Amino acid sequence: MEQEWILSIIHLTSMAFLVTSFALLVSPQLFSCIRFYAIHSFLLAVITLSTAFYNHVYHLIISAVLTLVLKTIVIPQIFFRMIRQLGMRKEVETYINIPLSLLFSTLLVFISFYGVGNMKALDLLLSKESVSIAVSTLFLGMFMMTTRKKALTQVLGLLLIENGVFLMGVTTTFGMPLLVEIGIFFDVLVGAIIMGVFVFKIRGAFEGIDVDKLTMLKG
Amino acid sequence: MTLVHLLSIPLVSGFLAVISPTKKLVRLFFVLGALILAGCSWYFVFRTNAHKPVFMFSENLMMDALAAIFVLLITTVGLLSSLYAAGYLFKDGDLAIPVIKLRRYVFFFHLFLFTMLLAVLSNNLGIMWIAIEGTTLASAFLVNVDDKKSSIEAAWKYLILCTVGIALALFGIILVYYSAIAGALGEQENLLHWSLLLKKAKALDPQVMKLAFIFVLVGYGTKAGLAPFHSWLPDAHSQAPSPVSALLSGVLLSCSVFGIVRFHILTRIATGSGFSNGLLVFFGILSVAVACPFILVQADYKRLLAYSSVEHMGLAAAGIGFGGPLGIYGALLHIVNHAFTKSLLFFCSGHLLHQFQTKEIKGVRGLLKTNPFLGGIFFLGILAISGLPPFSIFVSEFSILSGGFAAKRFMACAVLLFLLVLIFAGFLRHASNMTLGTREQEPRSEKSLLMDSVLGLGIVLVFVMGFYIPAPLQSLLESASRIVQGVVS
Amino acid sequence: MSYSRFILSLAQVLLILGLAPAVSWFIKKMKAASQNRVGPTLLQVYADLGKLFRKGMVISERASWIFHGMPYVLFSVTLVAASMVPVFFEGSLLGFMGDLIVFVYLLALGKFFLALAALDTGTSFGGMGSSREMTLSSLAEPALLLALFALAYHAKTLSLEGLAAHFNRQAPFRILFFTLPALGALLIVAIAESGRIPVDNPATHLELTMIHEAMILEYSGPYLALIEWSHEIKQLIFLSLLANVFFPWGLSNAESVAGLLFSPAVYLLKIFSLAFVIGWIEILSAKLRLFRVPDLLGVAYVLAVLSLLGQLMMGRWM
Amino acid sequence: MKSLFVLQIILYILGGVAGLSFERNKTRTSVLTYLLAAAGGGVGVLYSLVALRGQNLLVLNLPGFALFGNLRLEVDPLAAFFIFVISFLSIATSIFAIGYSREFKGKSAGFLGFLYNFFILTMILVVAVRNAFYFLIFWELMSLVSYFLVVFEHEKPEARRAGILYLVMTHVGTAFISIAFLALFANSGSFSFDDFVKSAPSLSSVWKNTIFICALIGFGTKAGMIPLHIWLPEAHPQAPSHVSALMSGVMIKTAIYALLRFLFNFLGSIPSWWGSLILVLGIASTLLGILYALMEHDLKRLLAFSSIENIGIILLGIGAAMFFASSRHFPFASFALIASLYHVLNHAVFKGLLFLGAGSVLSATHTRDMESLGGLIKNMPWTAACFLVGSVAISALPPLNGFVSEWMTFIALLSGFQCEGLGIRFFSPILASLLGLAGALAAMCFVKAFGVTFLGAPRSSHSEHAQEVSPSMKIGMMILALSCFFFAAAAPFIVSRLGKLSAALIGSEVPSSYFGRGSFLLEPSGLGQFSPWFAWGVFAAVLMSLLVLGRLWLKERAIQIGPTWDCGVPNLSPRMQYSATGYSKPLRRIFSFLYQPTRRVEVEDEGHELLRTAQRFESKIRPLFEEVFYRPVAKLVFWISEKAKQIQTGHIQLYLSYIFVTLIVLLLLVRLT
Repeated sequence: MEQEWILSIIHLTSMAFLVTSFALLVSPQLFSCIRFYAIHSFLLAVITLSTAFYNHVYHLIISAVLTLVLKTIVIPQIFFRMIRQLGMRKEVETYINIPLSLLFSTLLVFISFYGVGNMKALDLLLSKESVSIAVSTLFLGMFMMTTRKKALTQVLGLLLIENGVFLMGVTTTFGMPLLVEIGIFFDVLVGAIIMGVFVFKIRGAFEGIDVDKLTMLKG
Repeated sequence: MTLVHLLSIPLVSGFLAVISPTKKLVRLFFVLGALILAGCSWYFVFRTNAHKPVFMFSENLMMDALAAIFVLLITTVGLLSSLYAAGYLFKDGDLAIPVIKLRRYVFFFHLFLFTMLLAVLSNNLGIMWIAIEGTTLASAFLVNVDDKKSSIEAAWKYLILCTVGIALALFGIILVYYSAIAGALGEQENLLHWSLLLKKAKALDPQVMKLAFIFVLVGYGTKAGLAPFHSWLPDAHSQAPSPVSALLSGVLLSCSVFGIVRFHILTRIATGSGFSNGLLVFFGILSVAVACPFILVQADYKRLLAYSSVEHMGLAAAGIGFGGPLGIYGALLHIVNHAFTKSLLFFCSGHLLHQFQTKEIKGVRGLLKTNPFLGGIFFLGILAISGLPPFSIFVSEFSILSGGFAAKRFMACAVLLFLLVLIFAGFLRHASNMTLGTREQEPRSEKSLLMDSVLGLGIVLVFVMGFYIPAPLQSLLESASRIVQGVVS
Repeated sequence: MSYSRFILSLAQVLLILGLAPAVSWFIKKMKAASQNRVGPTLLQVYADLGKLFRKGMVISERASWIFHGMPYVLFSVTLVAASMVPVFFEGSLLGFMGDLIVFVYLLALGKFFLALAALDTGTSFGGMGSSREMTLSSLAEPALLLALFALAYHAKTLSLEGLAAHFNRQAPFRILFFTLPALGALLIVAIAESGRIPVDNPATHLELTMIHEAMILEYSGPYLALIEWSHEIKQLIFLSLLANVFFPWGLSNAESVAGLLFSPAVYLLKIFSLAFVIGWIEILSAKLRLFRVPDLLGVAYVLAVLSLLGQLMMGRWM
Repeated sequence: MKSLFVLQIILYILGGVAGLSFERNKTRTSVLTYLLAAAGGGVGVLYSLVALRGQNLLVLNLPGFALFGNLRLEVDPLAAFFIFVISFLSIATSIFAIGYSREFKGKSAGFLGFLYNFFILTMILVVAVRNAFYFLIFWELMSLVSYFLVVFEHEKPEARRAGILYLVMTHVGTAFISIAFLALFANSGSFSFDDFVKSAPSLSSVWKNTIFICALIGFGTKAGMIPLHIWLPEAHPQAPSHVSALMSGVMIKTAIYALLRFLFNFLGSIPSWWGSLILVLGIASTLLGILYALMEHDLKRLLAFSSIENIGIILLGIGAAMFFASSRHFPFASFALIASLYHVLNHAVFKGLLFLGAGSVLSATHTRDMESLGGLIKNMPWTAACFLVGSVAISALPPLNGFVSEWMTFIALLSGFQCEGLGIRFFSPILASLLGLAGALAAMCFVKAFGVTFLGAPRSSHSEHAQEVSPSMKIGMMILALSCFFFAAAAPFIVSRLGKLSAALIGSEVPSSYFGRGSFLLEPSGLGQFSPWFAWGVFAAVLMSLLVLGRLWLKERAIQIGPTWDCGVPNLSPRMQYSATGYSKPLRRIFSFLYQPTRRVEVEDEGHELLRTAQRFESKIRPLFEEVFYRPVAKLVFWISEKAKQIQTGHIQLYLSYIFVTLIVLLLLVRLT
């Protein structure tokens, strides 16, 4: 009985997950971007948790909690502080305008559904669409990275990808072995921190974190 | 002694270096750590005969012949480059680097070694992933030792691109894990164990494995510098200090190739088709092709070397893709040879940079007149890297090509040969411009016996490997190539 | 080789040596006649040779042993070559020694040293002469060879004796049909080789036009005599080659005595008629520009090709 | 036997080491190295002569890489012949080098000796090795060492340029060679030559043709076959002269050796068009080679171009042999093969001699430019005499060895008379006549070379004050000069020896009585015959007697030495002589369609054109192949590279999109398969 409940929750949240990543992609404000990311991660945590209860793999709870703590609280906070310290302009500069990027991203979502959806090997999954959602999140993250100018937004895109991968992990395989899970979290955290450090370095060296300036090395 | 000891050595020495107060001590731990590590690894590998795998930590760590080769590679090149760095970075006088930075440098250097060792020694694909990600994080700081604009830029690109790649690789790993679960191969805890997966590989779902391999190929391929994912490579390699560049292109790239190979083996057995072979050959040749123009027309000699790393990784990938005893043996041998030759050349580039104070090829003229020792070694090194006998790379390249012919991939081989000739032409042009002829300006040169001896050692190694491969290494290579061929002994 | 044959072939060589000046006298005489002059008497040419032989010499101080050696080399080469061609019977003194390739290359050896000696004294004339001579003769070479090869193809042999003998066996005029072009080719080459109008003017000493004369400008006395003589011999060799290959009639095979008495007469007849032809050409035509000569030689080559083609197309035994 | 073979190798190694180990720039060192090299050559001559007989071939089987089989060295008759040529020439050059290497005082003559020894060693090994993998190694080593020799005086920019061109071209060649070998490997499953031979019948015709083409291109490049020759005239002159002698004399012949192996051992039966193709290439190389040689006034470049011509002649022989073999006229085939092998030997001798001569001139006058030479015969009589012998030999004039092999080539071509088919019957005499043209042009070329360099009046103070070279150099040249006579006289013997060899290659026993009776060389079908003995016996007799007569006669004639006649213009200066450029003017004009010469005349005068103070004349010819093919290709490659480098713009977003797009494409690929 409650299994159906949980299942429908999963379906719902993963849909919301996809929508959020769209929102993240198109939101013009840096702050809102980060907030959306927080929401995104929160939804991920929810999915994780529900999956944990749905098929009784309780170590997933740990990773759910970790997700909640790290991705919805710590990392966004770091970013907020960074923005304040760097005192950078608030809005997102992109190469292609919002409608066009919407168009592209829908295309990407389609590709991902076409590409990995209805693969008969995935039949015994509880929510088949979650794979496609994961893949599309991945694509959207990469799309974000390729079209944004600021270093920070690129990091955001990276984290988006990370989330997509993580969703994949949770929904298809009910989470990796715990050891691996922890390791992955650790890496994500360290990665984020180091990138933060480098954002500061860039700020110092190039006055501004616009990645366009980083084109001295070519040929 | 066990794998754990092996892994702990760099951590310990790195830690010691951090806490040690004086420059001398830092240097001591730096070199000593690498020395002990190398010694132990050699001892360990050749005492425990690596033909049957060694396990640790409930099979999370494993060293089979394949891993053993890479262990040797990492530790040996690590030793060489630490020796070189001991002369190169620990200079006194006006160019002296503050000790804080040196500490940081040494720490990350050893951390880097550790992560790479972990990457090749881990049987658990997840841990391998973590380790490889770790290499990126550790080496990012090594790339940017001096906070110059260019080096920050290089480090940034390196970080971003490789992290993206790694994320994709993780996706692939999850897919593998999923198909393992779907195939109900056993209890979840060790479903990521490569050795287990290898045993049960037939049961893995081919469709999913294909998908997984693609993600892994793109992901680890980014790290391995296969075209078109190589873009970070020339920047990072040219900006890093020469010992680090040596380590990066000599070993790091190979480690990621190692990762790809592990998955390639599984995929080939699972799909029972040449799918992954085809992809490897394609991307291998693509890498050589992409590297070619950049080598033909190049203004910066460190970038020149970097691109040649792209080329050689491509060759190795192609060799793996060709398969068969010749191709795979050739590819593995090629990885070894390339590691030594390329690090030698990067050491030379360190000398050059120090003597001429420029990375411009135009800036270096008449080297043979000014400094016969360096000039001679550099010239020979260039000839070696472009695959001329009697140097080692010729042997491996030739056996890769013959592997290709044995696998009936004639067009691929013809294209490869054509590209190799072009690349050779480019290298010869640059080398002849740099070394031969008469000098214009008098370069600064203070002799450092340590660094020179490293160069000498390197060229001797490259030369000797050209016509004699030590028996133990030979047998190691053979059993490794058997593993890659999927002959489960 | 039987005794009598040996004697005969020796006689042939001597005949050629003796006859050579006479032939060029004959041509001189013709020209004189055409210009209403009384030319030299026959004795005159021999007398000139003798006079030159008896004279002293003036030799450039730049001259090296090449200069001194050349006349001997030239003459001996010409002599050996001369003793390879059959004259009035099918055999020759040294015909067995080698085939027509050897013959051609012997003459080339002489020319080689001639050209060297021309450079030896370091005059601008010498250089000019030797440059032109070598150019023209090297362009004449393929025509000469190909013409001979065309004949050889017919005769299935490369030896000069063999050629003469073969064509002597054939019924007259049937052969000519094929070999006429070759005859034309060889005639042109013969003119070029013996330095006659329209290729070169033996009479002139005007620097811009002379080739052969320019080379030997520095020579005097006995050396000059040797050179002139061997030049005449060479010319005669070519004539007798033409005579015996294209008009082999009356060439005796050294068995019948009657034939032996008869054939020298026929030989003389043939030679002088050929000399008449050459003289006639010389009278009628003007000297060509240097850079027109290659065209002439080209014509010769084409003629040779034609005769070869003719034989190939019509089969060897028609 | 075997011990001698090993001994030779050891001697060369010792020589090389000696060059490095002892004090670099002392004369003693170079004397030692070159003596060792000469000794090695001597040993080589000894055992190769025995091995040429074909009984008990010597085999050395050394362990090698596991995957590629053993390093097997074997001296069968073919190898023995080439080893003989290499060793024989190397004796002379080594002795020459003892004196010549004084040139390189202070330029580490010891190192030169080291390279020199290893150069010879690699050539020997290339010829002796019996495994594709090691063949390639030695082949590349040979190129590499010779490259170092070419750039030995690398302070000269042209030397560097020549070096790059040389090594790149040979590397291209090697690529093709490797394809050929790898294809053979794919067929036979092994790298050993014996297995190649065993599995030759199982080659499909497509593969056969591919391998043939690849081998032809690869080895043709090394041999300097037109149109792959461009490196040769650049590289050979740059090396020290005793090395250029080896390069032109024997190194390019190793390519001929390998070609013979491929054609007659590895590829089984031969289609007829191969022969025709090689004939065409051969005649092209012959004519163009000598025509370009004629335009040179740099002595060593001239010699290098004439090497191209001689390779052409050799190829003519091989082509004829292949053609006859394919049409199963085995006597003719082996006769043609004998001709070409014989020419290999002869060319090695006289080209070596000429390069040594050029080296002596260079060391005496320090210039290679003929325009500033002249009159050397007075000061350097020995060198002049030797150079003259070489010139006569290379112009294929009787009675020297050059003529013998050229005669055989003529005959071999003319044997086409006997074949069926209009084509060969028509073209064989045409080819022969063209060969004749080439011979005559060669004569002109070397009249120019010898005449301008040694005769007349010195054109510069260099040549005016030149001194005769040191005894060792003289000896080196004398050896070769004498052997020019010897190899002519020994023709019947050599031909019978080569007869066995060529019969073995072609794979049909032909009685040697086909090729020679007594002192006579015969064309198998009795088309022509020639006896070198008689030829130069008679010639020498006549000449001698004439000389004696002449001396006696001239005794009582008054001979006065006077100035050269100056046609009334006072003080005839050396600059009024014909220059090398002027000498070849008529040809330049006649063959202008080929040369496309350009001339520049600068006149300085005082107001009026009649009052000339100075006049500068410059005439260039257009290097056809370079400008029509090679330079455009090189330009294209670099243009493409420049364009291709656009992908690395430095924008990280772009880099990311590469990854991105590739991933998507691959995904779709999987989906669709």
